[in-house]
Amino acid sequence: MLLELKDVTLLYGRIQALHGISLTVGEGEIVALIGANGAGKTTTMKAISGLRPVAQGSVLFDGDDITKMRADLRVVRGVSQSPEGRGIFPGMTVRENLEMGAYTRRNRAEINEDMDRVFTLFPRLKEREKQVGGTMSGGEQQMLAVGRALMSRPKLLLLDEPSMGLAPMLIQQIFDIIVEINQQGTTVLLVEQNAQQALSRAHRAYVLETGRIVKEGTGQDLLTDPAVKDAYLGVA
Amino acid sequence: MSEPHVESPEELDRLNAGPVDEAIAAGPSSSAADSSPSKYGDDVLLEMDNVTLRFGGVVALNGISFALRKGEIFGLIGPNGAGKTTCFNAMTGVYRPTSGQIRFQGESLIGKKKHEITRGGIARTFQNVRLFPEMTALENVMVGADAHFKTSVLSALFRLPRFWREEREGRARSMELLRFVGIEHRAGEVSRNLSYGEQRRLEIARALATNPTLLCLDEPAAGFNPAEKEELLGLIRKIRDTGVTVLLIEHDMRLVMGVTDRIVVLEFGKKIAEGTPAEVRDNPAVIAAYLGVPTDAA
Amino acid sequence: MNFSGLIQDFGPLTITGLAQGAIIALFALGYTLVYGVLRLINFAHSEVFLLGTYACLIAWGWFGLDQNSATPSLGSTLGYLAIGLVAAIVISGLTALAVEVVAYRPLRKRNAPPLAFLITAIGASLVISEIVGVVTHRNPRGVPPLIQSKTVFSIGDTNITNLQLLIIGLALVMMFLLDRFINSSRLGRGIRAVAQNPDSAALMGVNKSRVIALVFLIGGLMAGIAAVMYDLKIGVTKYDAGFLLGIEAFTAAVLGGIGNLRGALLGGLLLGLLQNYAAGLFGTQWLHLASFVALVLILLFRPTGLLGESLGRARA
Amino acid sequence: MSAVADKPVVQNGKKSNRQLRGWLGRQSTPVRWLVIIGFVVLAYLLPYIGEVPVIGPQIITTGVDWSTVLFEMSYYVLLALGLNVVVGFAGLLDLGYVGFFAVGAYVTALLTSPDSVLHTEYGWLVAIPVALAVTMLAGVLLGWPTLRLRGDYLAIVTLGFAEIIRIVATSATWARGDRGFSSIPHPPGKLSDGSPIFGVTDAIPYFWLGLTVVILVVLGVRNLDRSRVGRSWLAIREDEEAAEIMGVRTIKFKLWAFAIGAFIGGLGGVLFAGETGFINSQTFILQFSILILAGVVMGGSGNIAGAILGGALISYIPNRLRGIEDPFFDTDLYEYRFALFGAMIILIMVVRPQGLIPSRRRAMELKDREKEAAPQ
Amino acid sequence: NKDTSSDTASGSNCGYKLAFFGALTGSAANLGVNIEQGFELAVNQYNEKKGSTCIEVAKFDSQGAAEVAPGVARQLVADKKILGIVGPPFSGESEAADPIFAEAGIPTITPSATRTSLSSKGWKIFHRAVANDDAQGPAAAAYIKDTLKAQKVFVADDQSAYGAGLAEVVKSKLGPLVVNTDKTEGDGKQADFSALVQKVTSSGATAFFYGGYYTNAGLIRKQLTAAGWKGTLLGGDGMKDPGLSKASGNAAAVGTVVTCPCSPPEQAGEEFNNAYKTKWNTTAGTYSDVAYDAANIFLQGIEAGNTTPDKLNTYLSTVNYKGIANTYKWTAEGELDPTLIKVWAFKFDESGDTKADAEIKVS
Ligand SMILES: Nc1ncnc2c1ncn2[C@@H]1O[C@H](COP(=O)(O)OP(=O)(O)OP(=O)(O)O)[C@@H](O)[C@H]1O
Ligand SMILES: Nc1ncnc2c1ncn2[C@@H]1O[C@H](COP(=O)(O)OP(=O)(O)OP(=O)(O)O)[C@@H](O)[C@H]1O
Ligand SMILES: CC(C)C[C@H](N)C(=O)O
Ligand SMILES: [Mg+2]
Ligand SMILES: [Mg+2]
Repeated sequence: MLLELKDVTLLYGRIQALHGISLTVGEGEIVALIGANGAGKTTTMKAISGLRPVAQGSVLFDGDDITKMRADLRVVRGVSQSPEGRGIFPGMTVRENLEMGAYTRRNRAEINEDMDRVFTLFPRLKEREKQVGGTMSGGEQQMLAVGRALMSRPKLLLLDEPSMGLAPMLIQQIFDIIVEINQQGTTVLLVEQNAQQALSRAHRAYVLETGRIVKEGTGQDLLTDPAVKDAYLGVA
Repeated sequence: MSEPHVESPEELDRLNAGPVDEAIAAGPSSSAADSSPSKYGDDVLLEMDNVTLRFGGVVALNGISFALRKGEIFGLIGPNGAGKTTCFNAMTGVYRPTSGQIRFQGESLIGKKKHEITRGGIARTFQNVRLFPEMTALENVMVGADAHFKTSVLSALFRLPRFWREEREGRARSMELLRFVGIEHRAGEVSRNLSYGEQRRLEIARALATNPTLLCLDEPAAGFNPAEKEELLGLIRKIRDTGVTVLLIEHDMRLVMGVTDRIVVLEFGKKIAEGTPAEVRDNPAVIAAYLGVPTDAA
Repeated sequence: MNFSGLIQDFGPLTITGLAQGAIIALFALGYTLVYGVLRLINFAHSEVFLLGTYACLIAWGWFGLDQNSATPSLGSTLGYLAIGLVAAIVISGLTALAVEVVAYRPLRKRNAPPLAFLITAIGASLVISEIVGVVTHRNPRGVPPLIQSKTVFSIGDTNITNLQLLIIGLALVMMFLLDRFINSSRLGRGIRAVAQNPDSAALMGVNKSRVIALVFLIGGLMAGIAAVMYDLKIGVTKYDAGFLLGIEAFTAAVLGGIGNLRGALLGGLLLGLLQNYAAGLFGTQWLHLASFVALVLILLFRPTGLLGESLGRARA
Repeated sequence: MSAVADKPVVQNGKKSNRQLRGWLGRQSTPVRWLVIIGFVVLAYLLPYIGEVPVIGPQIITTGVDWSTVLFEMSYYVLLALGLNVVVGFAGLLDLGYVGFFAVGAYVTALLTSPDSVLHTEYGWLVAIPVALAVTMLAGVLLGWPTLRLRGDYLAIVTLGFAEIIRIVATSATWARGDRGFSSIPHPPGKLSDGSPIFGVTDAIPYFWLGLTVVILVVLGVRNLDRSRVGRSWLAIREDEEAAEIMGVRTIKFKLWAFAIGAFIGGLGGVLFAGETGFINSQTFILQFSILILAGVVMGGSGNIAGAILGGALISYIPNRLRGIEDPFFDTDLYEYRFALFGAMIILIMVVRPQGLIPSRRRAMELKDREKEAAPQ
Repeated sequence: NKDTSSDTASGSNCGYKLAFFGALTGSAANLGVNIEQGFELAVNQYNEKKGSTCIEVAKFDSQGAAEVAPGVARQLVADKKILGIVGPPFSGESEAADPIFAEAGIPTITPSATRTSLSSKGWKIFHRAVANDDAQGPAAAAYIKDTLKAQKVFVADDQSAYGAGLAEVVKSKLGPLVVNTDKTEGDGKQADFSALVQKVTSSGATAFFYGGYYTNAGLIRKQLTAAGWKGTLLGGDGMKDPGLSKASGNAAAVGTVVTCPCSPPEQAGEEFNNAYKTKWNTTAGTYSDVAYDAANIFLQGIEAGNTTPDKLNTYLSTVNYKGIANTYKWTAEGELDPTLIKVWAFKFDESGDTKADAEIKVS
């Protein structure tokens, strides 16, 4: 198992956001996490990337307990996140933002290679290489956030609603990209509201409700699960 | 220490601009055209008339013209970076157009203060949620409700009758709105602690509290799952049914197609199509620029 | 008003203003760096500087140099200068780190609101300067005549002395190096990332605590250099020396655009010039007034300072 | 998500504070009023606290007249209350608040003192309305150009304004600098035996006057806070642009905050001038502003009770240290007052970053934020 | 008449207190401390003579600050055992505190507050044991003209009540000799005087009179020297303290001239100087001797049975006392009898302290 959450509990002040989450992500998998607003998807991501402290339970990565590890060290270990709300660096140019994605890496040639790859994926970013991130449109920022996460060549890529705010054509594209990088060897944990798309691409998926995992299965299983269909896929 | 707000070079220029600049910015037709009747007819609520807005080299809006009719749900769609949010910002006084006119109920909005525009009847939500994080949900809505109250410093200081009346009214109305958007159970929670979806609803309630004639929603469904989007769709209809005109930016085509009466499509700051959902959906230019494969309504 | 006086002394006032401005600029860097990253006015930075002014005097004292000694030979002057700089840099740097650890880190651990930081900063500033005040009985301490001021060259009637040249030159060099470091190095980018979005920076693998400590340290180093230059220029230090110049340095930082390194330089030099011209024109008692009036006027037209913010967020 | 029961690990201070507030909140209105009136009566009796056996002598100051200290506390509290409106409510960081105090005092002096160039020599009462009007105007004048400035730019500009006022007071001939204005009249009123109520040797009447003004100001400020006005301030503090887009007249309310803050500061200045009878430019130094700010934040920014406590403490602590000999150097502990004080500030803020008596909102905010701090 | 409370175990007219009121801490504390020590020495000697603690010393630290003074003054007047006060030393604090002493009727003798207007406020309790600035200023001017024979003089002050007043008098007496003027901020509010130094240098002045206190003066002297100015710095009693040379360095301070309405310490006599040195382990400072005299005047009055503040005050109006520094006799306003006024000039030497230079004749 590349990633394993054991009974993770997380508090926001008086609010308990996670009530003992256990999940696993195997090497090479795409795992999707779906659930309603406020179910705790983002919170789970934060627990994995280390942005919020875990109250109880443990997070294992590559066999090591990283529950108490600082967020930046987890990046060094190979966990990279594209956060909800994008979290780009507003005062840095597009290129500098992407450079930040490669902060822990040294090999200049590889970095440049990846930079080119991101620019091919999102030509708009290439066009706006010198624009500061803060003035980009919502969707452009989203591209930037995903591109930046790719720049760290992670073992495990955490994507929190990567399709949010993207135009329909790009949504299609972004899911293709996810599959592609997964095939190139990156493990992906994906949070998506676009359950249809997510489940059809994911190997496995978990359904979260009010801080608890209520279902798990392969993507296809869940796609056809009537309860899931009802709650998350809308009447198609 | 406070969170910095938008401060583009353009905005700075605008702030520094004297009256002369303003006159130029408003274009040759400025004052005479201000109150001229719209070429779109009588039931027009808001009119964008050849609006251009530049950020340095980026032309975010390029001669945009369209009009909203009273009581409709109007969709604004287009690829990322097409200029949709910028349209909102121009209407609500956040940015000042480089040229062109924006009229609301026949009156020019150019150069008006943001709060004047709100009091005049335009309310909005933000693409990136911007609530007052340390205020409770109820208080957030009450700030919106305060927009059409008059309690002054003196009547608050001496607790004059107006104070009591308006305070009571505002509270009742705000609770009602929280119920309307479905988060009355979180009324006492500080808004920072709400989940993303709840925050988006709260933003809608707060905007509605200002008693708008026109409500502008910037991607309200972002971060909603299909079932929730369905609910939102109902909510938007309900809002329209109370007599509020709705302007909607949204990338979710099912939502847009399902709820809007008319749609304008932007690309690279230009209007590339306008019409009913059905017309727009089948417009090849729109398909090429935005929708991609028509069957895949994601 | 005394126009003829100003015109007559214009050259000398300019050069003294630049020298003073250079010191202010070096001092201002600490405010700008910390502010850029933490959005915090590090009130205690003035004491980081203050201890620097004492550190080099004490170090010289150990080597038998006090204010009643004679001016040493050129060789030993350079040696002393090096010793003084090292002492001041070390002490100022350590002080800055200590302030970070004692006054800010506990608050950061608790995610305290920004005003709380401002107040502990004020507290730390008070403690340090008052302890110095009590220990020195609030008496000034004189600086050895390390550099006998000599004219190196003249432009017209204006003589430029060795000391002035040293101060201005050193400030420019330090500024240049720092600017390069922040804008082109990897670590520098890390600093800017933390400034703009700490959470995202962590997600990129930036060690926030280390960046913050680094920022305090660099600010401290620059203040240390400024402190030695101050000692040499003013000739005396006192427990409240930091506070006085600190206000000016902070003003300079804001004037140039707080969070912007080049802004600090520009703000500092401008302030130094303005003050000297104002003193020439209106009288020395109005010199501070001039800087504040200029500040208000400039911010009126450029609300984020002359060069605007750069480390900080442009738009959130 | 669900609310978990509060774990009983709350620190003592917090707990008792909450309990007290909770307890008061649970009482019926008459009981609440009785308690409050009780406190007020006790406050008026403070000058005599020295007579209370055992504790009394611990509380009163030794090196300086206790009633004078009480009076000083009353105007410090006023200043804290006023600054709290600006900083705590509206979120406008003002580092030069003493400027308004100075304006209040100087206008009083200019109108009343025989040293003044105006030669009006009004009575103290007559000078008050003018002084307050001028101070409010000064508040608006300061506010106007700074409206567009964000947090810390505002801070330095306010600091600058206060310095400008101080420098003008020091250097402009009409302001008389260090020479100052003497023979400023005291508040009017005579006792039955013909001696003035407000004399020079007894400060108790001044304290009572100060306390009364404080109470009135508290009532007013509280009414503002719990109203549309207070809500608007809060919204401005949180996100100014969003507030404006929601229809809040940010300019108007920011100016009101400045004007009200200035008014209260001016009141403090008027009282101060009326008591000492002599003012000069030495009083209105920058450190004074910073001290008041420290008081507000230490007490609990945004909370009236906090501001009162903070304001009282910053004047009480140093005065209490007077007349206590330190065992080592044989000087008055007063000499160390700022060093001790600084250490205390750090301690208090580290232990209670939200202030001693935070507003409910701030207390909650902090508790939440605290738990969110990521591992470092 | 009613000498009820005066008889205590330790003899007649005992059990009272004399107070010192002035700066013991603060930026110009040295001057206050000098005075307090002179005062306390006198009381101690008196008590030794009596063989008991007959008169107690009460110290009140005003920090020399006008806003602190009233509270401390009220604390003082609340103590009904206090019969007389030596102080306040500074003019500014006198303005704030003397009204309170006046109302309480406690006599004061100030050994140093030289501001002229203090005697015109109608405070019956006010007594000044030295000449005021009206004497000191002309004396300084006379010294500049007659002794230094300077042709170009620069005058500046620190804008303090004392410094500005003094500089004003000097300026008017020097008339056309003044080539330029300036004003600085007060002590502790300014460190960089380069603009002032520049003005002094380019004015071509050979003498520079600074109205202010020793802290600023020391700084200015140092920066003047560093800039290569070779003229003479002059000042009043506020600069007469070794603190000046501590700031400027002894070498730079040499030759700096200060006037003082006080006599050279030698004139106070071996006995006083030795006693002072023994008791305080430092040499007597500016006005220590005057404070010593002031205390002795009070003590003599108490000895004579004037054991209420009122009586003591009446006693002062008739006193004619020959002390170690001067002879004291007061006019109705509390000024020293004009015939008794004297002003001396002092010069800083290599030791960093001042040496008497010459008495300046004041007409
Ligand atoms: N900073 C916070 N402080 C307090 N509570 C929070 C905070 N962030 C989230 N929560 C709460 O935690 C719960 C889970 O939130 P989370 O953001 O993980 O949900 P989510 O599944 O990502 O929802 P969404 O689809 O809306 O993004 C919600 O009830 C939310 O109100
Ligand atoms: N302040 C600014 N400075 C420079 N460019 C800007 C600024 N604001 C917006 N832009 C640019 O203007 C274009 C239009 O932006 P806008 O935010 O209106 O897009 P949008 O249609 O809302 O896109 P999205 O669907 O991604 O939110 C974008 O390319 C953006 O980068
Ligand atoms: C002690 C002295 C220097 C005081 C000075 N003469 C004054 O009047 O303030
Ligand atoms: Mg989420
Ligand atoms: Mg947008």
